[in-house]
Amino acid sequence: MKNLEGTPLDQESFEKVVKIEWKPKIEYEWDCGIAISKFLEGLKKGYILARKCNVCGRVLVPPRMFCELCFRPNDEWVTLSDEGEILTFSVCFVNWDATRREKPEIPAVIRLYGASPNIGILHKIGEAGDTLEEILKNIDIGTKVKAVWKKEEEREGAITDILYFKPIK
Amino acid sequence: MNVYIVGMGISLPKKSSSEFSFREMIYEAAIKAYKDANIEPKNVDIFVSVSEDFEEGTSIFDEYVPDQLGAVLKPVHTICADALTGLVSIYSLIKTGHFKIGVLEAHSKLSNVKNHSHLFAMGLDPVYIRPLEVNPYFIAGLEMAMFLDSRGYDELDAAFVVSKNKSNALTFGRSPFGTTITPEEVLFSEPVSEPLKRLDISPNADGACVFVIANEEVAKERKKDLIRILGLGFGGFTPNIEMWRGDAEYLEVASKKAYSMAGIKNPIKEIDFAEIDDTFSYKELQHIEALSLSRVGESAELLKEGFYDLDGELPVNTTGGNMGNGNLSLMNGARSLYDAVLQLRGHAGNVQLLDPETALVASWKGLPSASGAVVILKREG
Amino acid sequence: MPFKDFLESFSDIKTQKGSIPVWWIYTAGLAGDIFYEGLKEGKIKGGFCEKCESVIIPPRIYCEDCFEKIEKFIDIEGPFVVFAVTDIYFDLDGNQLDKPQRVGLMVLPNSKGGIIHFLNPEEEIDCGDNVKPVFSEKRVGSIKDIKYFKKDK
Amino acid sequence: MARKVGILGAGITKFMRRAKETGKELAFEAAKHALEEAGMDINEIDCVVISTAPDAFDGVHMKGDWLSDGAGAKKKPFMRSFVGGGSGVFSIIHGWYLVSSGFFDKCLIVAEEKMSSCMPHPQGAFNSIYDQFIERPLGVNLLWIFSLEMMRYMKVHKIPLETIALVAVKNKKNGLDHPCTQKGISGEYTVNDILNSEIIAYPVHRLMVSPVTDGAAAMVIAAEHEVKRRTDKPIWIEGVGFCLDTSYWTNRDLYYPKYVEYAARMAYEMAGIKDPRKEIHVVEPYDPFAYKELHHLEGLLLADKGEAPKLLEKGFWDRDTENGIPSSPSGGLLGVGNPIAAAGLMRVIEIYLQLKGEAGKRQVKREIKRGLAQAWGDLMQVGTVVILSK
Repeated sequence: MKNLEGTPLDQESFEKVVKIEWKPKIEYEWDCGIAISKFLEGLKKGYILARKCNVCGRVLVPPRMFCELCFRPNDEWVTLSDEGEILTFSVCFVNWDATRREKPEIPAVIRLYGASPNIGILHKIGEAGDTLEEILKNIDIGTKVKAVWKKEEEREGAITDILYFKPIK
Repeated sequence: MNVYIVGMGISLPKKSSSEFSFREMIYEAAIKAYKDANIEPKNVDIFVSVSEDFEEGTSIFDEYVPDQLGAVLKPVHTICADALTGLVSIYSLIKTGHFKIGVLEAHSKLSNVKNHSHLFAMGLDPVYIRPLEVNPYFIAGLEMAMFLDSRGYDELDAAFVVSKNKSNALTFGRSPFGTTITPEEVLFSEPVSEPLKRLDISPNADGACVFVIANEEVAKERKKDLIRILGLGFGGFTPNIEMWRGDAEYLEVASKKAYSMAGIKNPIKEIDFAEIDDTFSYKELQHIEALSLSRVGESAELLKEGFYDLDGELPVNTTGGNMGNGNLSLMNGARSLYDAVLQLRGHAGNVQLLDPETALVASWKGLPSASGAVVILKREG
Repeated sequence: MPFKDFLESFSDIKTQKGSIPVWWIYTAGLAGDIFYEGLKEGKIKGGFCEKCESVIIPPRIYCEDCFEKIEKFIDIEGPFVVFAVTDIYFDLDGNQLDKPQRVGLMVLPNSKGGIIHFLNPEEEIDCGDNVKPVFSEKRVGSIKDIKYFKKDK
Repeated sequence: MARKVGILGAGITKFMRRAKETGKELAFEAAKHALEEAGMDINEIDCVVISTAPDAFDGVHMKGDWLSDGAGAKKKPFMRSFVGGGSGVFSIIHGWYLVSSGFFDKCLIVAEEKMSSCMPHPQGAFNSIYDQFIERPLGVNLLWIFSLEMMRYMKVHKIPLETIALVAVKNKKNGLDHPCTQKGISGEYTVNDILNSEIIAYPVHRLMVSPVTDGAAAMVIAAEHEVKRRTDKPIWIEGVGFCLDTSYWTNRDLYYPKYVEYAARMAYEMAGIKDPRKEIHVVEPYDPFAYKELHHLEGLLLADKGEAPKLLEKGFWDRDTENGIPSSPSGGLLGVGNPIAAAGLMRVIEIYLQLKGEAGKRQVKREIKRGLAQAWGDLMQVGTVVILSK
């Protein structure tokens, strides 16, 4: 192959070239639809809703009004426990903009009791320690956790109405 | 091996679809399409969806495609173009001989975007155009001025498009934006980017549309409603607005291919009716000329003579086009295709033409693009 | 309505608000850098394609017709001619402007492309008029280093 | 019916942390390079396929349209396909079906990414890949999904971190020989170097992650009659596969990429491959994160579940292996850089060059007749696979 094209810029040369900055102002208001509206309404009231498909028998959360595998409208609302087990987790030391966090954050996929095997939701784990060592000592795949809710009057019908899940015995 | 449209479903266009999430809306269109085609999604070999990230407000919208189509763990991909361009993908995939049945999905949740000007602005070249910080509708105004000027048309000529299409929509009944409106009323509506007025712009709408496409072997099991894809083409001009001179060259590129595939030499004679993008009023005239459905500079006169009316020689936008059905963004081509198939099947109700056989559908990707696609359909059986 | 249980689903929570929370710093690029450095000096730069022997405005590092690399950049001497004009009545946020902005496409005879910019609001300028750029006093390497185009008599 | 499709030429730019060029300019450089390698003029091209990952990187809505003039698509049919990170490898599948179907004879494929435009950090663009209703409000970031998947994969198979670090060691070393490698990312590292780099999202360490990159790649493909007319050393596209899993990623067991397996099976079937471990001789699996290469090798059925790490320890995937399958001889995304779509196409180009015997210092030792490139994308969801042969 011939000599490859490309003009890499280091920080210094980047300062010197002409640049254009653009801050976008596109705002969205996404329609939640039937399933998610009801789910968020449930969170506001302090319970976690799933949908059940009576053909394959799966209890699905996040809820949807159809079973994507049987491809039919699914059948009923089911209230799940706010306790469950960790399917997988991580200990994250950076923020979304790649800046470093002082205290790590613990995202996890959690299967709530009442949902089908491997049917988890994304949330965070709290009260599990401040350092990697402590956290790895306190939680693992399979660890039992329980939702810690916002105070009822502060809930707004959002996934953040659950503050985090904490490990329990 | 010919390729056919064997099923279709729609979540009807409307100003807002707030009762449904995008998933639920698409699901509605999907089950209708599968029922119409009498298949189950597990029999489908390939799926194509059309979307653009900034319009959805989601990066990599491809992620959210499979579930509501019954396409989990199936070959699925997204095309970032108008639905008709997506149809080319399905058609080609089937033509390779490796796949029998394909599904095309398109939808619009434009009502969820709160400031469309900023959305379109993101589509402008960030080096030379966007930093002017002008409302992006100026591009339609500028292009309209170029087009009218180059043809010797005036604003009233374009306004006739609005009048015709909104009237067709009213006759059809299903289209949400049908009304009676005179060309003069369009002219006296609020100026947006002179010569473009408020009523020269089709109103934004939501909806979803799903098609089932199949090869001959599968299609021949259907006794009736066989709609064959006779030809397709897609094309682009250049995204650099400085290069534009008022012609829709993207549809010249696209239609050249489609006509040659379909063996069409004289489109005005051989096409029975056409569904053509009219996102802005002047676009219909510009597109008619690019598609050789009139000579350059003659479309406005033909329009006023009634040539493109429901009872004219070559009806255009029989169900009201985007003016009557709303601007559904990347779904525009799908909605047009849906209505063209209705006509060919004889299911177009009040606007049903007399025994049409060959239809042309042409789409434009929308502001600020210069790309589009053409499909030619033929009724068989 | 394709779903079960629609009637019992009442909720006040209808929508979720959001945005794509990033912004961008674009480099003007190899050709854009030449163009904007030119503006700083009060000049308009174009590219020259050796293959089709055309001037290309604004400059790019390729000729989009010939798809050949452009390595020659030249100063454009006017006058520009107004090819098309529009009056836009709304700002970028969609608010009605007190007075419409006049935007035009300015082209150079026998060249490809052109410049899209504002026209002098104080003059009656129309298609076919000769125009020339009026530069800002303080120029920083931005499209707004040109204030607008005015009539070139 | 299916026509045979072959490759006529390929081009690529340098991979850079930050390029002065705009996205259009990068696309032009790669496209022009590919046309030169193919000995073709733009007028001979019938259609253009454009591939590029989220619009939020370059910061342009309808990015495919915006890139089109730089990709040589003026007054031509062009189309952009999009399957997230899988787009680069998908682009050749896209070109394949447009040519194989008889729709066009000659197709130019252009893949571009300019991630550096995105502020405050390109990673931010990934926030909006999550579900807007119940995931984004949690304050998500890109690393979450990878670290969650890696944790599940490691725990299920009891894979030591040291072994995963070995992927980075191998690929960063291989990358030293790649002409477009991004400055400062390839090199001779030890397992300790990798494990001593800071933990960004346990178990992911900084040196297990591919970098932010600007760059472009391109390829010219054509139908059989055109290929035979133009080259005596044809390389053919023998099989393609792609598959998308559910978007409810938290409803799946992340330890195994079923979507890659399904995509691979589709490609193997098309290519008539019965025993991929014998019939695939070189492989470029997608490695944006170190564990991903192993994860994907298993999904490609080139190793049993949980066995790819053990084979790695034995040198089975090394470039100079004599009885193994060399994996990522290019250096992969960890060793060359990761301009998403362009990186995917770079992997296809590597297989093309390896089969032609033109990979220079990177040429694998063992004899090869057939190679595979794979990419992955979306929310742990997409597999795209292409098989090339002499």
